[in-house]
Amino acid sequence: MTKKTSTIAKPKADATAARPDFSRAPVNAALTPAQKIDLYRTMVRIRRFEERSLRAYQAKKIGGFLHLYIGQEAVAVGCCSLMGKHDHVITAYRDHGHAIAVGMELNPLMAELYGKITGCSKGKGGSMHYFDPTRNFWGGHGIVGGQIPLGTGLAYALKYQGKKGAAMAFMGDGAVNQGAVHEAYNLAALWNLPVVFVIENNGYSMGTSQARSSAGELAKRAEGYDMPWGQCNGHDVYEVRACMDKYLTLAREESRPSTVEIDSYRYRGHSVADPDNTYRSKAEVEEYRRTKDPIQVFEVILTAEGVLTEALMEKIHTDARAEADTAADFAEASPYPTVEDIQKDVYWEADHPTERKSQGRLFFD
Amino acid sequence: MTKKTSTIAKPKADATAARPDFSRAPVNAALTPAQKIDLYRTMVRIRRFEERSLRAYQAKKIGGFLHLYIGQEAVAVGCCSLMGKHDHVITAYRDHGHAIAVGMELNPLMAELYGKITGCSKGKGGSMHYFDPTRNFWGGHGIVGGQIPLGTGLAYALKYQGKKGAAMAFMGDGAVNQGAVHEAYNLAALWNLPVVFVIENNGYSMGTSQARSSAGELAKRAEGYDMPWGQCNGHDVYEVRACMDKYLTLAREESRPSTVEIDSYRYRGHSVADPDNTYRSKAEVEEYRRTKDPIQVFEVILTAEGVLTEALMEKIHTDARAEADTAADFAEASPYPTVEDIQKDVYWEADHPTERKSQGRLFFD
Amino acid sequence: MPQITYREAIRHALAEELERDPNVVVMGEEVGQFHGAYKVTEGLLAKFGPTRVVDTPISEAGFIGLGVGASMLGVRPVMELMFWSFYSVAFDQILNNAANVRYMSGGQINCPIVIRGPANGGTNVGATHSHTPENVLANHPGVKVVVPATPYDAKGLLKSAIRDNDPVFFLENTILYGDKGEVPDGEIIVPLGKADVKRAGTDLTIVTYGRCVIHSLAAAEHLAKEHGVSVEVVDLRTIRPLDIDTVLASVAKTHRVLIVEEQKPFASVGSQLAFMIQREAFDELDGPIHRLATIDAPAIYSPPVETEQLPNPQRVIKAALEALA
Amino acid sequence: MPQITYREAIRHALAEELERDPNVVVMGEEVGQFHGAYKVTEGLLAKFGPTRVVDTPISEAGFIGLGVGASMLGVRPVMELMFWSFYSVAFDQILNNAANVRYMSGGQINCPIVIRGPANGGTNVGATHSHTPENVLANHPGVKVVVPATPYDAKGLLKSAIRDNDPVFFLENTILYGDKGEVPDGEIIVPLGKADVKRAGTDLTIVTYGRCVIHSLAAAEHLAKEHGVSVEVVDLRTIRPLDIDTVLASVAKTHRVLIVEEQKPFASVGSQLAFMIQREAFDELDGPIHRLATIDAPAIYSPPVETEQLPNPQRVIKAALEALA
Ligand SMILES: Cc1ncc(C[n+]2csc(CCOP(=O)(O)OP(=O)(O)O)c2C)c(N)n1
Ligand SMILES: Cc1ncc(C[n+]2csc(CCOP(=O)(O)OP(=O)(O)O)c2C)c(N)n1
Ligand SMILES: [Mg+2]
Ligand SMILES: [Mg+2]
Repeated sequence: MTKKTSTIAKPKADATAARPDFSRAPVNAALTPAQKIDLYRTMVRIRRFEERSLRAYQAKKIGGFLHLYIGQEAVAVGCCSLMGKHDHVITAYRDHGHAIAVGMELNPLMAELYGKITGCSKGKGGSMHYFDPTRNFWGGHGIVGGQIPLGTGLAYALKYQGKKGAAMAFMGDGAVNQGAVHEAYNLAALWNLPVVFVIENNGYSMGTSQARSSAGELAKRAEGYDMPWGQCNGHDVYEVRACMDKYLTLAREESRPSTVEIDSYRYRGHSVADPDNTYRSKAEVEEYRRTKDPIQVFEVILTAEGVLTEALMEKIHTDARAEADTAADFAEASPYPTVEDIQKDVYWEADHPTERKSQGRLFFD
Repeated sequence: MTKKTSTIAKPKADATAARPDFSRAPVNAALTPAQKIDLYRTMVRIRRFEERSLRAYQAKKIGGFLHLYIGQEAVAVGCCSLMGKHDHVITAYRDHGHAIAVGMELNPLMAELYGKITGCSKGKGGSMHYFDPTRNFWGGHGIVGGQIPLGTGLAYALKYQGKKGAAMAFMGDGAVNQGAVHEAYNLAALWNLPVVFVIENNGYSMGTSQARSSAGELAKRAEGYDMPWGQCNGHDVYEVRACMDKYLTLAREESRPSTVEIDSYRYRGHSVADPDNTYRSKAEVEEYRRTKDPIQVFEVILTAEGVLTEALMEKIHTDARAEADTAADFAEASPYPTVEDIQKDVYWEADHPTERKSQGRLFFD
Repeated sequence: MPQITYREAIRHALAEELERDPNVVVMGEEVGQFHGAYKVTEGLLAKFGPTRVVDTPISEAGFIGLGVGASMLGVRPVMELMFWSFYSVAFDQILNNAANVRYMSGGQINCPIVIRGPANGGTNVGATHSHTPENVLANHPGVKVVVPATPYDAKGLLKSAIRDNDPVFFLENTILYGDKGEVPDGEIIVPLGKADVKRAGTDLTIVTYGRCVIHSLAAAEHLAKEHGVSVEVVDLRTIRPLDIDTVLASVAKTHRVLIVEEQKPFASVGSQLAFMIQREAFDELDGPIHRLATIDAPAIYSPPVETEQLPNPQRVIKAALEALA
Repeated sequence: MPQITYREAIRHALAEELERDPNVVVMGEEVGQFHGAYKVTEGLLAKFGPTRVVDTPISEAGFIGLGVGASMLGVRPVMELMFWSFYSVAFDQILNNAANVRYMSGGQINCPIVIRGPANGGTNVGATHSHTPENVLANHPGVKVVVPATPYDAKGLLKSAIRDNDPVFFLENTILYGDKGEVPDGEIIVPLGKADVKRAGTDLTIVTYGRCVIHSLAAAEHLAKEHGVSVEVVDLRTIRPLDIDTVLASVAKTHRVLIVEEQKPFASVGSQLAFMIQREAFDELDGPIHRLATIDAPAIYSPPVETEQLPNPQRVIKAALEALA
């Protein structure tokens, strides 16, 4: 009953075609060499963290799902590097990249995967549910599309409180088909909320290619709500920044929402459990790795700019590996929550017994 | 926080502007005088039925909600008059017009409002839940937008069973903001299902004008799913038929879905309980009644065509009034369901005890 | 003391809390310009303006999710569901996001949201509009569930709900909106989780809440007069947290229990009460715990028949006599 | 007899019913080309083609509603929810449309739909992915709810479910998918609504279903060996319709009851069972009905801790000894 047969996705932007020089975009031209290296380092740290977590998963240190972001690093790093004090982020379950990009430390992130009390969510959330409100990072959400109304609410709160900031609400290409996303689009457009809906289009929702899941072009659906929209290449962190800067500014300055679709690709299966052999070819993955890898692409750029040397690159990778290993050691050494901890963090009131105002039983058995 | 202030809706198509002559559209040109009179009569019967039901409501013969269709008759009649054997209809709670337009008789419709066992849903559904599968009419649904996936499923079944028909799934202008509607759009477009999504745009969802509820143009959202769409004036039954014929044919012949927005207006409050004095002016209502009333508009056309005479008009109205009165008498005289009936029609199995295959208790107390 | 309606009591609570705390926002379909589908919010838009009283499109998942998100940043949204039945389209936002976000974040996030609206049958609006989801809601740890029966309780409990830092689901009743009761002017607070013995008695404990409190009181009156039976009526007021101690104290006195609830029977609030009472007061019981619930079927439309589908004073009397037999 | 897994048992039921009835369509996210998120539907696309085995977008409300609509015209959709937890975004389609359309139409419409998928905790997928909604589903008259524990039951019950003319919700368990059991080749039918005494005993009745049957059998074994206690394990298999008679017969024999369920406690299936047992067999009870449920909190991620949050053999043993005390 499907009209479109599965086709092999090709890297979407032709790498050889003439492209604008995004290094000249004001938001990139203004970067100091140190800041550029920081962007690079963050991407590398994400990748090394995830590679290390994959090994831990294979060693059965981690339970549940592990959705790796490897291949998509330029998206989270590009977007989150633009964050100011009043900018906020929310995303789906593929959240390690965003967590690191907003500045969370690797120790609590790894410990969370191990289910330890030292984890960023005290071992209660796991891989899909990283949170750090102190860094304006509101998760990590497991129900596809369910975070999008929440992100719209962050923008609502900013506007309500008169703060000049923006919310970025990330979702995958498959998530656009959830009804809640569309309800949020309409609310954001109708009420002029400062939110950027970011579609990280990695071509697949689990084993379903975009063509098999979605009619029409994804970002273009925004037009139906009179919402500005854009698309960009998510393999080049400069391009991501240049594009997102425009829409974030629109949100911050004019309180207008927008939808931005960022082309990307994941190298690993949907989650670690995905044997990844039914819906795309190894050749397709290899082609992306070879021509579009965001870390390599940025390496080439920074080397040409004279900002990155072979030695520095080496060091950054070595440090990142070491940092990930340290995180794994930290996680390993940390204690698990206890059975008593199960019923903590459920109710604010139960956690603040001296301030409790209600009476009666909160828990049942 | 709303960006748009409430404005008074104006009749949307300028009545004096030059319009195509829809009587010449093939689907109208082919009508016999008797068929034209039938269209007219059905509109009149809807109106008289509803006026009668309103009096019954005021006399406290009817409970719950009563959402009147008065003013919108040309939409249901125009659309449903195009139905062939394999065409199906589903709609929301404002369903009296569609029920009469598909050919349901007034007695069981009125009895349903009275909550009698002789009602079209045995007194179990009420005004919002008229059903007649024998006439391809699948309700009458109370949850805004909830019927739209069902209508898409009717189209799915047609395609699956290889039948050349189409489903019409009606909704209001407020319903387009429900997530389920958008999920259904995508499914219909992705799988090429023979469904026409019909937005009956009467300008308001309860007390909320279109401008206060929806960003962008309603039917145009279809574009985001690569779905054809159209708009038409719903005050002229010829225009409704001409427009819908095109999209129904697209569905039947090419199995392509579409969205059609039909401008219309309701003269009464949202439901009988709505005092109708907070969100629009009496003048606005009067302007519509004066210039756009679908029954009057068609009277003028049919009189000019020489099909309708003053005497025939009189007779049609008199007959319709009498028919509605008879229906009210029938309803009045009919018995209520019994307390035992409460637990009938819940399970197919409970209603067919000799064919029951499961065991154990189906009901609890 | 002034007599005001249940509707006014809720309105006053909203107005006072809007006044008290600039973070409070009232939001929902038709709450502003239309004055509320059931006129609960009448006058609030005029008084507080469109920033504090916000009309929404028909997008329950969207605007409730938006409220949850805004609450994480300190806004305190009080959302109206025109009918609680419409939780069906916002279930994920309510029972995954609002209920779980504190937990999944290891306690880093609060979600001080109130969702309120009517949840009842009896007005002939049919199967899809007559859900009473207090059991389904209270099944989810992380949430609080309130079902007031009187104007006083409605006002006092709603004020507590709005000041609460956890998500509170507040279930009203369209049939009670017009009921009057004594409510003092100004600040009254009824803490969540405190049951109220609405009538003292010695022969039978009726445990109930919401509109069934009214039915039970009427039945108790009749039972006293006509049957010489002394019935104690315990109004739970809050379903979660649950004041089971007040229930158990009553059972220890009467030794006979009837639960009356406007719920579909399977896995209802009454089921839970029955489990707890027999578990914690087995030796106090002189007979099985009885229950009167909605007759188990989708809500029928037919007006006179729906009255019989629901608990009503006659059905309560009959059930009470059975429980005493 | 051949030993096959629970996963294969379900797959065989699907394949046989696809073969038998051309109206049967298997539909859901990743059921086709990906072979199912849990590989339940592996091979079905190749065998039956894309008209019978249909991959959907991530639009649970949309495609389940579509299935309900198609079922009204005689298609018999067997929909996979990748997790039953995702019913949260399709609640309205499932529990208003599927559950009520027959009733609201006065019995004119049938809705022969099956919705199946896993509903369990224990695999560390967190609060939003670990719902066990059998209580919430079974609360709604009009639906049937099945929770099989063994490969044999899974196959026999699923075939009954697909042939049933009412909406049937079929709740599987990812942890059981790999469990093997004896299942004869070809046609086997287990009627809905028939409980199964999985182990006979005289001292204590454990009423349970789903994976907790496995835990309870392990506990019963241990209790027999180490404590000389004879436990009867009643597997409900179907939650609605409910075979309460088999439960009551067991209670009449043992006079002591422990309910074991992977449910959040408030208003659970166990609550309902407790109400019914004490109501209908009060005089048979030598002590209160005990219950062991999931520890009342959203599902924790931490793997070793989640094991303790759920019922497990050790917890069952402890609870059984308490119930016998
Ligand atoms: C409502 C809901 N349905 C289904 C799932 C299962 N699921 C988890 S991720 C996923 C694919 C999502 O794809 P996409 O949005 O493209 O994000 P990506 O994984 O590519 O980052 C699915 C189907 C879910 N978590 N929630
Ligand atoms: C999910 C849901 N939310 C809210 C309602 C209450 N409600 C009933 S009709 C209505 C307005 C719908 O307006 P529209 O779609 O334009 O249809 P119209 O009434 O104009 O025909 C509302 C808000 C409902 N029935 N279902
Ligand atoms: Mg994707
Ligand atoms: Mg409208």
